Amino acid sequence: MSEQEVKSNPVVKQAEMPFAVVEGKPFTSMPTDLYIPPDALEVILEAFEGPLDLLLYLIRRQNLDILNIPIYDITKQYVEYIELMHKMNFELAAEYLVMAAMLAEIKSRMLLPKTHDDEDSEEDPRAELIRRLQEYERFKQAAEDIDGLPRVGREVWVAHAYLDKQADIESIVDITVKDLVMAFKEVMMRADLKVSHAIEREVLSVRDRMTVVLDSLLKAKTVNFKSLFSKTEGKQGALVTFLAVLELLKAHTIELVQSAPFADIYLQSSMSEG
Amino acid sequence: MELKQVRNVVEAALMAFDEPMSMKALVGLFPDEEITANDINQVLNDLDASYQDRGIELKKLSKGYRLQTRESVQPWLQNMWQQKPKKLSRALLETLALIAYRQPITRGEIEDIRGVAVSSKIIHYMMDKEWIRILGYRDVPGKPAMLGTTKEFLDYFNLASLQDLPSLAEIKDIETLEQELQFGEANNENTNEAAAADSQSKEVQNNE
Amino acid sequence: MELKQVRNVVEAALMAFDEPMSMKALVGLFPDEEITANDINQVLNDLDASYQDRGIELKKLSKGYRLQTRESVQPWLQNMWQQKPKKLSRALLETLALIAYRQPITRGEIEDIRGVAVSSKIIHYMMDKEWIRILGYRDVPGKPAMLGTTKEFLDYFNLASLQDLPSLAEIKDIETLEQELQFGEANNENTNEAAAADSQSKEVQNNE
Repeated sequence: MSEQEVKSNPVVKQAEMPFAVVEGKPFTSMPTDLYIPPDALEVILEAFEGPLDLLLYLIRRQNLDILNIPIYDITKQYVEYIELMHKMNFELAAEYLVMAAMLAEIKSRMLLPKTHDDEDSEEDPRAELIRRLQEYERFKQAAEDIDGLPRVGREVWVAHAYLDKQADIESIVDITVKDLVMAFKEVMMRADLKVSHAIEREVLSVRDRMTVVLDSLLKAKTVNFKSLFSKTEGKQGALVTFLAVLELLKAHTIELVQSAPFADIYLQSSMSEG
Repeated sequence: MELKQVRNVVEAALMAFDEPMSMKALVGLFPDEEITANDINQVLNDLDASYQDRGIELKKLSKGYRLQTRESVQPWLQNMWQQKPKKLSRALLETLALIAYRQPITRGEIEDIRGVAVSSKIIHYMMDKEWIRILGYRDVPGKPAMLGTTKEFLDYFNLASLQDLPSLAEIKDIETLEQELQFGEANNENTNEAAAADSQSKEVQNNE
Repeated sequence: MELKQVRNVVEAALMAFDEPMSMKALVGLFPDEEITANDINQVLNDLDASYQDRGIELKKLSKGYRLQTRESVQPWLQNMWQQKPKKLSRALLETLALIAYRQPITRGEIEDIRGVAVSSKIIHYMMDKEWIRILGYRDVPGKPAMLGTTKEFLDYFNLASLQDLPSLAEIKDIETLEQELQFGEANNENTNEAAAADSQSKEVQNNE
């Protein structure tokens, strides 16, 4: 840790927190005051899983009970962290700023004198924060507990014996169209709604046609644009084919060539010469 | 068919198939013999007893029975692999813990509790590992997916059911909380008092 | 270290490791104890003797030692893959679904949507089955292959053309249906956090 411009904060009680660290950095504990070596800031922020985690750290570092947060000190410390990160031009996640605002609000509400009328209706402004901190802390603990469970491939291994003819098992698969559809539905839902807007019957038919067009290019180096269309399909079919060609062009998959003005247009694979 | 022979087949089957085997699958090994679930149970008990003193054990999981190595031999077995097993990040573990203890839960609810956005990468990773799945969609705007854990999750973490998860820390109820708050309010800048309160509450937590 | 303990470790290692284990690898399990190849040999002999009467055996191959099931139990083990067709993994299904609905699609695009890498094994498997094929290459850096489905794919799923795949609207219907089913389930499970696991494992037992 570098020694330059160490500033210590008198409010902070120093207490050891075990802290496992990172990337060959020699520190074995979190800084015990608010000074953070500039090059370690990123490492330290990454060590926190968000504002609640940072807040918990600040509270635990002083051996304080969550139920009795000294909101003035903690807010001050929290804001100092945030300011330090700002000064370093550190891109700070919005969540940290929201928490700073929330702390400031609690602090200001606690400064206001309480009237008797308020006493019944208004609960301690810290209550919500405390509830959230407690809730977060129990899952932080649960995460550690889960990490401590014996895991396959870490503490235990599945016992097996070699069995001949395993290929037979592989060859028997059992999937239906429904499995496929459900898999598609799930993967698209996960990929966010913004991606899934465009899958409708029409689009699928365009996709189908894109495959047909590419298929014809697998068989011949060039394909006459006109030959893609057939009268029997009608306008609808022609439109689908046209859209398919446009899509393929857009995706740099095919290119159109024309030997002279008004001559026939030919499709060829963008990769045919490469 | 003698039970000893049944035992040999069951043991070989447990080792031949990588997935845990259900009672149904084990009985199904003997379509032409009159072997009952009772017989299988007896055989499994015998096997379990015979492994008492060994480096392997029979484990009952949600999907069925699995033979696996004992934790006690892990220090030697880990010498077999070049690479250490991959560590799971805290973000992933916290998200997984919330899904395990709070299912069905939406991504938004996870974010509320953790106070930070949940990265899609983490969700995808756990989906890919088949530790979590979509249980359905909540009927609110945006139709958020409700997430839950799978049997693969239980298998991987060596659990027979979710009830075997370590119990969740108690949360202080709001009434106690408010009492303590009011009590402590006057002293809230006094760190000594706060520390005293803290050590008290730690005792309480230890007793829980 | 007692030889019995060495035996337990060696047995567990042979069961945990997929490949045959060489003498060197077996000795390497004990970097901190003075265990010689002689000790290992003795232990292997012991193990071999203990398997005489069982459904498994110790086999010495050119690369090393392997535990395997005996031919005498094969007839029963065969019953396993008749009763349980192997389910394709989620990763494979999703990849196949994306290729079907989004063809022509590159591997990179599949990875973007799924959020995880697509394993080459999966692609090869589907190529082997002739469900997918390379339709061409996109003219962008890296010249990625564009994947699409085949006629064999349509045959396998009994489809006349890709347009027979359910559209998004139809998927939505299925989804609503499933959602309703799952909602009821989820509500029951939700009464108690741990009850979810319980009913899960009960389901399994009922199915057995």
